[in-house]
Amino acid sequence: MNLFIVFFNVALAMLAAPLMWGITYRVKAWFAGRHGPPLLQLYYDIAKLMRRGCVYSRTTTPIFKIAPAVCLGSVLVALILMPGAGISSWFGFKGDLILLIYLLGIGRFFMVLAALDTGSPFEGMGAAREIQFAAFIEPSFILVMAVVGTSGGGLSLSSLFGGTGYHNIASTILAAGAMMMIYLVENARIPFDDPDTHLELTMIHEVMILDHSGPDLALMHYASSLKVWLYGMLVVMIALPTIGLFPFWLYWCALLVGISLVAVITGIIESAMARFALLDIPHILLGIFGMALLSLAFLLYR
Amino acid sequence: MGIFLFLIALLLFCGFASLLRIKGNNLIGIMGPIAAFAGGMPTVFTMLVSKSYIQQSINFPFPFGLCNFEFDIVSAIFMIPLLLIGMTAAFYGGCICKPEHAVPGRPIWFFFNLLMAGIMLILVSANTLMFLLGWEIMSWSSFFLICTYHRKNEVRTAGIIYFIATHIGVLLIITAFLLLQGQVEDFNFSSFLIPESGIASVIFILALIGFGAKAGLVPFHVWLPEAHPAAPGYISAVLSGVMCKVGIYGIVRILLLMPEHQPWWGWILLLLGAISAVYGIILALAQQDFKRLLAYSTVENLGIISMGLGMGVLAAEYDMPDISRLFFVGSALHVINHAIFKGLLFMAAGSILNQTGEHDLNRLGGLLKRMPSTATFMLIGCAAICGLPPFNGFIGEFVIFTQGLECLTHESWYLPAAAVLMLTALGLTGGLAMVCFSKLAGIILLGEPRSRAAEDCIPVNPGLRFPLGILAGLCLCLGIFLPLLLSDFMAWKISLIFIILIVLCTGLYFWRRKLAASAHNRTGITWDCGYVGGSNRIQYTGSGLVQPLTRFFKPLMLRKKSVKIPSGIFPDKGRWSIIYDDLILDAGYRQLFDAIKNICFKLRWIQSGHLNRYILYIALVLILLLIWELL
Amino acid sequence: MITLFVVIPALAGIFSLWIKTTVSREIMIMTAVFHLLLTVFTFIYPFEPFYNGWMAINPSSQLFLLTLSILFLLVGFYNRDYMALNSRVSRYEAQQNCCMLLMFSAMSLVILSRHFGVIWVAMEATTLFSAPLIYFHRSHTSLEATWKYLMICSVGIALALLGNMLLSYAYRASGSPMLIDDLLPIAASGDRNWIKAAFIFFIVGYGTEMGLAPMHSWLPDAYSEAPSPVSAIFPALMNCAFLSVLRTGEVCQAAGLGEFRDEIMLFFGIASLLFAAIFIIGQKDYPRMLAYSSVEHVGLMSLGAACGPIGMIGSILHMINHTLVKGMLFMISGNILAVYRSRNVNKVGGMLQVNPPAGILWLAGFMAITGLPPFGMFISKLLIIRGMLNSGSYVMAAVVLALIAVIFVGMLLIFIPMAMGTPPSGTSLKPAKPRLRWLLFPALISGLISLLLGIYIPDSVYNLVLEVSEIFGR
Amino acid sequence: MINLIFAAVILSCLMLSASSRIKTCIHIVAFQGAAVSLLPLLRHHIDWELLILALIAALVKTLILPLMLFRSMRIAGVRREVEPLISYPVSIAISLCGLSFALWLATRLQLTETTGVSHLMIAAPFFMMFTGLFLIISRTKALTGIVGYLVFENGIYLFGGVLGLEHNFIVELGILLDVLVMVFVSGVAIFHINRKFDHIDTGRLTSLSEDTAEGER
Repeated sequence: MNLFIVFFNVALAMLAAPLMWGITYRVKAWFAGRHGPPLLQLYYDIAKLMRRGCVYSRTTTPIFKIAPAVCLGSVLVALILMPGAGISSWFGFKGDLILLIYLLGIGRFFMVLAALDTGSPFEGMGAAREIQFAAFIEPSFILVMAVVGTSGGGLSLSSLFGGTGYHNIASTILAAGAMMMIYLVENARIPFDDPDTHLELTMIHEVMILDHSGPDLALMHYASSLKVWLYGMLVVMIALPTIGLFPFWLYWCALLVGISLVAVITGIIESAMARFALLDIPHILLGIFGMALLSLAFLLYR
Repeated sequence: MGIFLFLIALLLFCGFASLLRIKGNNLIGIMGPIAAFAGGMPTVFTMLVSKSYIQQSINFPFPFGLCNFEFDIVSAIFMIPLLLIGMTAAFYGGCICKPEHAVPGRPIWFFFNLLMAGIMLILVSANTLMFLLGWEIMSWSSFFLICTYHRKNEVRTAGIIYFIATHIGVLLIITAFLLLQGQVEDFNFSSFLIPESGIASVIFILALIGFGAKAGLVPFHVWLPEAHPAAPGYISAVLSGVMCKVGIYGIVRILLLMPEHQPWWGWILLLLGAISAVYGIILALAQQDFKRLLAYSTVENLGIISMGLGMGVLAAEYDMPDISRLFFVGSALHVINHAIFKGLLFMAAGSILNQTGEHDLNRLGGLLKRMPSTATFMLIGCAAICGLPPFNGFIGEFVIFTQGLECLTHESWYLPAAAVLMLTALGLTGGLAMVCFSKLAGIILLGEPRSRAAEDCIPVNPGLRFPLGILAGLCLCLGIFLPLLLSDFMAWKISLIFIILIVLCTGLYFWRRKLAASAHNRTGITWDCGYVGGSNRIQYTGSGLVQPLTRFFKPLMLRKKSVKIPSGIFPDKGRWSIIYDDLILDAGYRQLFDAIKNICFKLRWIQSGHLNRYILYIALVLILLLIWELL
Repeated sequence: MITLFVVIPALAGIFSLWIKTTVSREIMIMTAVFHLLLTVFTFIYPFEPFYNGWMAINPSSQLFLLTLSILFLLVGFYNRDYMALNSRVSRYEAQQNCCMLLMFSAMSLVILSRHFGVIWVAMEATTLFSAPLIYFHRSHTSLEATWKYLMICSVGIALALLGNMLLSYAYRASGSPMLIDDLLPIAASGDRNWIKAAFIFFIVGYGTEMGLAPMHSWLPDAYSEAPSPVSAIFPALMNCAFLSVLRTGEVCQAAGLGEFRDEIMLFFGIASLLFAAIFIIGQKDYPRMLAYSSVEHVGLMSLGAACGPIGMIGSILHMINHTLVKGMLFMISGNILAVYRSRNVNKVGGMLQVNPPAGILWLAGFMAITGLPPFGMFISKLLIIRGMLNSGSYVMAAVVLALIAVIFVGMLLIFIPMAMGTPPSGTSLKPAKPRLRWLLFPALISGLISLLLGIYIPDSVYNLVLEVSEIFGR
Repeated sequence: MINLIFAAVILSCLMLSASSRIKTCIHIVAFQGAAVSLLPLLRHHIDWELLILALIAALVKTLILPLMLFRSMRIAGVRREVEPLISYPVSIAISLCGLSFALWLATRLQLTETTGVSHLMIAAPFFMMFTGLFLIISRTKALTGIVGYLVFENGIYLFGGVLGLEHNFIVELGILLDVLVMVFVSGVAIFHINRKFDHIDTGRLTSLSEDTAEGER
């Protein structure tokens, strides 16, 4: 059964992840009163890129080619740790939430290396911002994970469902809020980064993959959409712990709906507010840390 | 037990033999550590599996008397880095054909063997005098090793700073041991009595400062960032990988010698560790000299270890024995792992310095193409030190993390608070470490070379790659198989997941290669928005990469900025450099010592050369004593 | 038979005035050898006391004699080669050898005699004979040093005489004996205040010779002005003064004034460490630096003597080590002076490059003098500190440790740049003569002995030290 | 009679600290020498040994040393003033303090059985020593330093005489001390200092010091 969970998680993610991108952009377009790209746009892009050839810079080394594989691989491995439908994954174990964070780290490490590998100042800039935000967000992420681990007991991702119901509302809300913020930061969305300004200088994630092309770019896009999915799952599970009590099929539908909801919210946020000034972001990240800490405090010292 | 005493003797012999003016004396000097590795490892492993301990006491003539020697699990754990890094470093040092500068060969091997012998003596001795003997031998031999290139001023300064730090430390350690011994006649640990709490706390504080100075815990770390760049690469590898650990060993030993701990000891260890970890990594990522960077990251890692120790003590105080045990296990794992990847990184840095002669990473770049194997090993080291799976840096931090989460469930107020502190510090450290080492790897190894020295540097000779290869291989193997040793939780899954990860990534890599091969690929220049006049100098520098962070953490560092704006009709070259220096050294200790010096100079008038005054002193002291005693 | 210790050197000294100077150097060595043999002989065959116990052999005198004669032997060899460095024989050298030998005999007398009066006479004699030695170079500064030395030390000597008077009057009831062996049994009967006053005068008086701060002020001048062989035997002079102080302290203790004595010696010990620290930091003149380090170590000795049996053992060991190491350092400093021809620290550098053996020995001497193992001073310092901690004076111990640390820093900053680095530009270096190598041998030997004392002390010697410490630290 | 002598000694010490002429100082020293060396004859039954000792002491203290001082004054051509570091009134004040200190000391050193020694008798020698030290400290010239030293050890000699320690060896030691003074007064010090420095102002012998000495010699 646990193996099934793994299978379902991975399969659903691999199928549905690029959809979220489409949803977000549809919402943004609707707000802007435009028609917007088709929902399946990202699928088309990936498929096309797969067939394209690559342009490699003379500067680059094998690192540049390894990076996409590692990014995708690490996210996939992270996905097999996720529980589902109230059941822990077969790979789950005590402390796997720490492993999850570190697995996501590998992808970032290699993406940054690939960016620096091209020797392009733009990508260096993007890398600088990316790792800076990551460094600031990591403690908050760990504290949120600590909330997850302790609320259900068992110190594992499976305890996302352990807490049956909202036994501690305040902490849950705070944790969900913090997780949502982390979701925005880690996936480089507004208000922390604007992925579709026309000038590379203002972007973080998009500028790092500036030199990737063809299948590499496809893998990168796919990996990042999977990452969105993964963080979305976390947000949903933290926000509604009771989802674990749903019957099996209902659970997956609920999950899909929930993550799409997160995507919609992302779209709304992106159209509602502008990007923060780059120098203010560290303080906001500290604010997120404060939220996480507070939720943990509510949980521990109630 | 006997084997280690024999090895100590052997090392001493090799040291002295390497001094002789005979052919191949260097070879003798190198054989010492290698033989020690060959001879010592089996015993260490038998110890680790059969968690027993050996004891032996030998009767020396005065001043030592009857000395106990003891080899238990703790010694075994700390013995592994000693033997391993000692062996590899010796091999590396032996294979350096073109030294970084003119190196006087013989003394290095003398002091190297003495250093190893001293550390081994520390690890096996259960006797104050023997311990201190080994400690001091370690201290001064390492001082002379640091001063290998003593012709250079900064090297001498570094050595002097180190020696001052270590000697003040040893004075405190001596005091701690003497207090612990109290009125007891003989110097053996076994015969010590348990001191009452007041004295015990004093002893702990003294030992903490004394050993912390060696382990490089903030604020006693100031010698590290000076000493490591000064010494040759493989020496720094030993200093950072082994000698700093001995400081930790001392703390552990003192904790073991005093069975009754107090909670606030754990708190102090934890706080010191947290401060060291965060401060160390922040300064590390601000550095431009890559050996200084590695030195500061040593501070960070020892901070992590001592955090683990502190949490262990706390957990034991709040009666969670299993968890405290696991904390100690995690620290032990990190001790071994850090020795391995830090040794690897320092030796790789040594090779790079050797080939390019550049200390400043902002002037390097593109070395992955120029010295592929060394660079690959260095890359592995960087990934490992960031604690990334599937390398060995992960497991230690993982154990400490999970136990920290366990502590959150304790009902008292203090333990969860400590755990939250530890989790935060560890998390922040992890994130910043990734910044720091993606900077190291990305700027030095990737991109285009930023200076001529980096442009035309050539691979090192195979002898220098071999030890790096060993260590890099260990990084991977230990990363995968070390979890299997942890029977406490289902850690074998970690190994499994790591293997899946590796397989998956390689699979994806080859798949995308097939895809790419099917289509037709082109190579060109990096995308530059159509800007044509580009040069390698417009690449992102390491300082630029971390600028947002250094700007954020500015208050913690001493910013030394030197600007030269080009001016005039025919302006010459302009310059702009910012160096981030250690606040604690410059604003703390330097000021203190200057103050002492000034006081002394202010009192110079006492010896003014006037005979009348001298006689006056005599008369005054006489009268004073008469009044004082006869009143 | 005992008198030979005193008579032979004296005769040799007077004799050496009339013979050829180069021969008198050999004479000095032979005297030292004879003295050493005689000392060793006392271990085998106990000499009977001389003139109802005015001079007698006991463990303390044996130990101090041993130290004295070993040092003097080494200095004798050193002196020969050192004086042979400059081609033409100085006209004052005969006088110098004579005075050294006379000083030698006077010091032996101090060590051997059991009568306070005789001890005092002998100390005065050492002062008299060492004055011309300091004046050897006949320069303004050396004259100044001599003048200060004479003035200060004769004040000290006079105070010591007063001490004698007070002591003998304290025991007027029992016919005021001056022989230690007569005094000890009846010590308790003495008049306490008089004994106290006597001890104060004694320690201030003899402390002047010994170099305890703040009576030390003659020491740096004399050390820096005297030729190196002379400076190298000064530690023995200090030992004699120390021995005299210990003997008076012995009487104090027997009179039940142990705490009083410890208090005073502690005071002087701390004061000496303090002064040494003040003047070693940033010292520019290395002989003077060595002189201040002597002040430090004398302070440590008196600290140890003030801190119970363990401390006493430590201080006796420290006495031996300090004698050897300081002698070694002065011999090397003579060598440095011969090469660099400057007493200024900044004008000396890169010895490892210019004159490697000297550089290595200089570093070894640094390790020995700062008490790093495996040199003997580590053990003695350890024991002294242990004595302080066991006697419960924690604050004092903290102060002492801090001062030791400061002094270490000061000496490190002086020694390391001298030995390491490159020779400062603009210094005219004499090409190192092969003789300079030979000059180093005595230094090497004394260094090795002190090394041996750090790792292996023969039981006989150790028992001797134990007996001595029991005598003084009862 | 004895007390008269002691009073005279004390008064002479006060005069010493006040007098501005070296000649007077030397005369006073000579007088003190006579007083302290002949004192024992007044206090004890006279035997030959004691007599001879006293005579030798008197000879040395009242004749030889003062004459040598005059001689070295001639050689060195010393000016007649003593050139004090502190003014005479202050000097007198200080020596009065010294007197009180000496008296206090005398009370501390109690004399159990009556040996005919009074507190004054203990105080006087202490006061002499104090004055001697004070002269050494407060006067610049080498010669005055030696004068001070003579006073100092006259005091010691007197102390020995007062305590009646003639019979064990102490007085001989006192005379030895004189010999020491002789040696370096005549031999080393004055002569050489005069020859080297063409002044015997020890106040100016300060090249060996820490605040100037940076080893540049």
